[in-house]
Amino acid sequence: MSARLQASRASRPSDAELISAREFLPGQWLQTYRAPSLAASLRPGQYLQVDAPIGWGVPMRRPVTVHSVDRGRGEVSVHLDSADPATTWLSTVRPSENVALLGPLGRPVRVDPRSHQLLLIAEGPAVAGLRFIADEALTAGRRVTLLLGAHGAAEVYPSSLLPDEVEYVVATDDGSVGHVGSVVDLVTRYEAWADQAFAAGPPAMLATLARLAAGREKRLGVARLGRRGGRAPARGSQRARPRSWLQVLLPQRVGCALGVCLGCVVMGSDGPTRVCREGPVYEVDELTWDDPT
Amino acid sequence: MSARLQASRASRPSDAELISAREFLPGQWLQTYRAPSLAASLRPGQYLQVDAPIGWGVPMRRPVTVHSVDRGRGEVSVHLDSADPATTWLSTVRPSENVALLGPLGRPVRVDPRSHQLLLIAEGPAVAGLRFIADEALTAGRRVTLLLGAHGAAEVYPSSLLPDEVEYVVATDDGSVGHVGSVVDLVTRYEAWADQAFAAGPPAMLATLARLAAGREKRLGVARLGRRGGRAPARGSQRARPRSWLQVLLPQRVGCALGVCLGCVVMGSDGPTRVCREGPVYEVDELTWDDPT
Amino acid sequence: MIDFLLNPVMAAAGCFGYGVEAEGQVDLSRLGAIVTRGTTLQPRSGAPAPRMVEAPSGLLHAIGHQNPGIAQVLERFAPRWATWTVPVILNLAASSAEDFASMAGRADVPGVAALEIDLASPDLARRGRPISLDPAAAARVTAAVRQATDLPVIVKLSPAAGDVRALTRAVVEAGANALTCGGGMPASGATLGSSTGTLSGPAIRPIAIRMVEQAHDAVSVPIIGCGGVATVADVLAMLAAGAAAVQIGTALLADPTLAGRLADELRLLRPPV
Amino acid sequence: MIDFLLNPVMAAAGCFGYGVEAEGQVDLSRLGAIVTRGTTLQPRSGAPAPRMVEAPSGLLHAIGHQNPGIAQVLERFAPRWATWTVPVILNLAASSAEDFASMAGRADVPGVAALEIDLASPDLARRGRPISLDPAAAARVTAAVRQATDLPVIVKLSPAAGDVRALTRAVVEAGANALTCGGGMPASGATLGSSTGTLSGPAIRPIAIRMVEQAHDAVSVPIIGCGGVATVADVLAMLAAGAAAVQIGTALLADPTLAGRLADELRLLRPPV
Ligand SMILES: Cc1cc2nc3c(=O)[nH]c(=O)nc-3n(C[C@H](O)[C@H](O)[C@H](O)COP(=O)(O)OP(=O)(O)OC[C@H]3O[C@@H](n4cnc5c(N)ncnc54)[C@H](O)[C@@H]3O)c2cc1C
Ligand SMILES: Cc1cc2nc3c(=O)[nH]c(=O)nc-3n(C[C@H](O)[C@H](O)[C@H](O)COP(=O)(O)OP(=O)(O)OC[C@H]3O[C@@H](n4cnc5c(N)ncnc54)[C@H](O)[C@@H]3O)c2cc1C
Ligand SMILES: Cc1cc2nc3c(=O)[nH]c(=O)nc-3n(C[C@H](O)[C@H](O)[C@H](O)COP(=O)(O)O)c2cc1C
Ligand SMILES: Cc1cc2nc3c(=O)[nH]c(=O)nc-3n(C[C@H](O)[C@H](O)[C@H](O)COP(=O)(O)O)c2cc1C
Ligand code: FES
Ligand code: FES
Repeated sequence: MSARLQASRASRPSDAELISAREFLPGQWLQTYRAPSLAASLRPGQYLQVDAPIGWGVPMRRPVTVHSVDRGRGEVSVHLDSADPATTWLSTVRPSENVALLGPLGRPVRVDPRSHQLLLIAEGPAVAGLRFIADEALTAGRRVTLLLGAHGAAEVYPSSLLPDEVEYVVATDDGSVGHVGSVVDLVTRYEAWADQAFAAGPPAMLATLARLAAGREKRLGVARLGRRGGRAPARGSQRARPRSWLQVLLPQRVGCALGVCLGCVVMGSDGPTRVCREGPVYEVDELTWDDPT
Repeated sequence: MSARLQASRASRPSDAELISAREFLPGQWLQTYRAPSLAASLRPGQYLQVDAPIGWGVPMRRPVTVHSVDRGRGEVSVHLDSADPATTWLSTVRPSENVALLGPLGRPVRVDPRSHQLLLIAEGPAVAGLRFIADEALTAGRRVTLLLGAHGAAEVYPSSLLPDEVEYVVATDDGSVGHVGSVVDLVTRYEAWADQAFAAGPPAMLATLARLAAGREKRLGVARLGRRGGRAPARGSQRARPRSWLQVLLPQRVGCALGVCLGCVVMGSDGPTRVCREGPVYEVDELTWDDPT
Repeated sequence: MIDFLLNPVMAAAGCFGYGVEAEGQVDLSRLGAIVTRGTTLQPRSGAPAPRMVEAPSGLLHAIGHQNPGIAQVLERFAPRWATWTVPVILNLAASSAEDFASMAGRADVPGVAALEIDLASPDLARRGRPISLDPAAAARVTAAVRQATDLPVIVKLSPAAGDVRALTRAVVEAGANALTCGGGMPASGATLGSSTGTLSGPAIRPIAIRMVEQAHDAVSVPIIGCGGVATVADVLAMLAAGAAAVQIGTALLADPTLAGRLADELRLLRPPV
Repeated sequence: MIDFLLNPVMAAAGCFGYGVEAEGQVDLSRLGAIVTRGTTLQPRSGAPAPRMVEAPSGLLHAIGHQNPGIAQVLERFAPRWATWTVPVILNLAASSAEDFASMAGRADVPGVAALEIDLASPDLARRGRPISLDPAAAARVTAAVRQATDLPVIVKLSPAAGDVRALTRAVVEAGANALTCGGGMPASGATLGSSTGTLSGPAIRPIAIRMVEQAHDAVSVPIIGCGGVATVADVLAMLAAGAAAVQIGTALLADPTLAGRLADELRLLRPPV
């Protein structure tokens, strides 16, 4: 049985009890649920879905971003940032109430065992989806730098939510904190340092990073991991993923999350790919970036 | 300016704070709101509307039945009994949260100053809409008898929610409490005693009562109030209402509650009548009972 | 052609009565225009109850054109309309070109700014099929009305035709000065007192927007988008699809002040030049 | 004619893939039947993203018939279907009678219980107007498919035609054994990667129910109601309107086990005799 089928069979709704909720930035919420089996099985990059009750006018399930996982306590924190009805419904859940969380869904990020230095790159609220990667990497003894772009100080993910060990560098459009300008400007400073990079943000930002990554090998002379020998898998193939320098968390509307409706499909370099199953994490070369959404 | 226009101008949404909520029977809720201006202006038979937020898939406002009013404390209690999305939304409101209650809406019951003995007749959860009539009548020194029909003991409105002074007689279909059979059977025992009667329930039950009321004058020889002289207004006219023996609270779907959409209209003996404005309280003869809904 | 509008947001037919009902409660001067309830040649007492039931994100209704008839409407309400700054568009409903023309012939009185011809009505000449399903029938009615009046003629088409391009071309050639694209979708009357109902509200918005796109593609008269508009984002979506103005129907039932508020919000987003 | 159904609740086209995707997670034997994703003569890579966006109580989508083509489908999936108790109905999409007939001619293989012919596709012979808007075009396609196969032929019509009576008569005369009435409504693609989308889900349920009423009125073959069915009450409403069976589409995306559960609930309410 393929890894994909196994993953899908493991995806069952878990009854999760809300423990706490806080609005850490205007319109951005973290909710923490007690969900031991999810906490044990979720891996960074995977997502969950919730199903708003009938009557909310929401016929589809809603993808929910995992912020962090506390395996010891059996707790999962999710990030809510949009004002759509399903998210609004989820935000009306009160502590001690239960919600069915479906997951783990999708394929996780793949961190090469030889990678010691990880670069995380985010623009806007999507940063919440990188936090879990940082946690796992630190546990495994890796070094982590997080680059964040935001419009202004009011939208900057609070450093208090990050482990101390993460090097955190911020860029704002209005220059109210950190570097003035785009987070992409910061990336070139770290591209030599980083063994692998993981990015989350709007499609246009991911496309810019993809172009940047394509020039990296040339700029640095040779890819760091490629050097270490062995026959390299074909670029753009799924086997290449663990060896690629840049992986992206692709935002896309997800419907069935089961792989049947083809509503989440984007064009990949190998043909159409289902973000709900083959994604949401992609190695940059697996996607075509002319039409990034 | 007509009384009707005045009433409509007074109908503005009031910001009401939820104080408490309890499920007094399975699926039946009482919510108490702090709403001083509503408490001061509402009269028995009038109703309120709420507007569920966008995202609940409920494009219309929802009529809400007033259960009781505490003028001294400035509190209004409403009754929720159905499982539609708007009611479900209202039941998610928590104490100390605010809701916009639109009202008072519609025309109240009219109690003749000469009436000393009032008969209230209800079938099912609609009884909640009669409680306010009972309270006001007792305050004015009248005697009140409430006849209630229900399927079985589990659905009987608790006598603990009624003032002690109300004579409370129950009929159940399964005979689990009180009289076995329909509440309509009980009415003939009280029709001679009562100066006026007020009924709430499903359209079919109201139609049966209407037929019963039509035969009452003949059975009793003469109508009690008719005796006392003066030129009687034409039967079925609105002026006849305060003098009629039976008034009904007509259940009907209400849309705009402003009188513009004509969605709530039923056929009256004088032509179409808008339940949201001319109702929801009608003197039996104002309506045609062949097609009661 | 629709320069008489005060702004692009108006009240849709049937959802604001004859305007007079709301006069005390709603600031009418903030509306772009008011479209009246559907008015017929003879008085009508309307459809049996229940006339209205909610559907998912929509309203299913069958009102049956209850109205006092055109003579009464013009006598009782037009003088009042003539005193308002907000233009009033008289919505007419009939089942034959003759009845439409006969009403149109009398309606050019002070207080009536334009006519809206509702073609969703059943066509007596075609065994009750809605007039607006047939381009030729729709053109015949439009031409008859055009002949009978000098008032601007807005033709209201329903999205039921599936592809409205031929229809819009036919009515524009027949003399329509503007089109209202949207209206409700014919739907089951099983939960109503009538055999057929009309579905309106947010549920049909994506269908109505497509209709506006098709009409904009086919003809060059101004298009009024109608169907499920409830927020300023919906207004902008209609304008982006090619509408010159919008009508608000179902959403006004829940909040009769909404159209005025949306007009104000729109002004802030797109200041007049 | 549709006695091969195990029960009256089936999965609608496009919302359950080819059945095989869900095999491990859903008890397929509880379904009345599975209708496959729309399958075309040649492989198609489908429409650009975004393909799907929510609308009020509905789903707006443009998938563009992504599928591996009929040859691959029959080769890869039919042998698996042949091992199941649940009947599989192969949904076919094409833009000409010839393509439909060519696919139908090959499809009579073990594992395929019936064909469902989706007439919502654009008609190449009529400048891309959906085939199902024109009774003559729909009849032509139906007759061609009827000639090409001995399998039961279910013709799927969309409610876009406004009044589907003439259409249903035409396809039944041309040999359709059953009709699927519902499908989605054409709607704006402004928020999608395609110019036009299809609206499905509870929003269109009252429209789909009316379509079933009209078809039931016009023809006597079994009617499969489709559009917005999400609860057992919706199933009953479809049956009351004249449907012999129902299909569940959008609601399956949120819960792929729903069709099986509704079939069970229905059995409790209406025990088989
Ligand atoms: C794993 C994963 C997690 C995601 N988590 C989030 C998240 O936490 N917050 C977020 O905003 N986006 C999230 N997305 C992205 C999301 O699915 C959409 O791509 C995104 O919301 C579209 O953004 P937009 O600016 O185009 O919004 P618009 O397209 O303008 O949004 C339109 C509306 O679509 C509605 N909608 C319907 N279905 C969905 C759906 N499946 N997802 C999102 N919105 C939907 C919402 O009401 C939304 O307001 C996630 C995607 C994936 C794959
Ligand atoms: C003053 C007043 C107060 C009322 N209070 C209540 C009440 O507290 N509880 C109650 O059940 N009925 C109430 N009604 C009656 C209500 O408006 C409908 O007539 C009644 O719900 C229809 O019942 P039904 O059995 O036909 O339900 P159905 O017609 O089967 O209900 C169908 C669905 O319609 C929906 N619905 C949509 N709009 C409305 C609406 N305006 N009112 C009710 N349901 C709506 C609900 O989702 C409901 O589940 C009230 C009516 C008036 C005039
Ligand atoms: C209660 C009600 C009554 C209506 N009456 C009429 C009418 O008399 N004439 C008409 O042309 N349209 C009538 N309509 C249709 C609306 O004008 C509007 O075209 C339709 O409801 C779609 O817009 P909406 O989704 O904003 O409601 C009515 C709609 C409703 C809800
Ligand atoms: C994502 C998606 C894909 C669909 N693909 C097809 C298809 O390929 N062929 C077809 O005939 N119908 C297709 N449909 C239409 C459904 O089969 C169904 O007729 C329609 O969605 C209405 O039913 P519903 O409201 O239950 O979804 C699709 C619907 C959805 C939501
Ligand atoms: S969401 Fe249905 S295939 Fe991906
Ligand atoms: S609810 Fe609109 S007129 Fe009564």
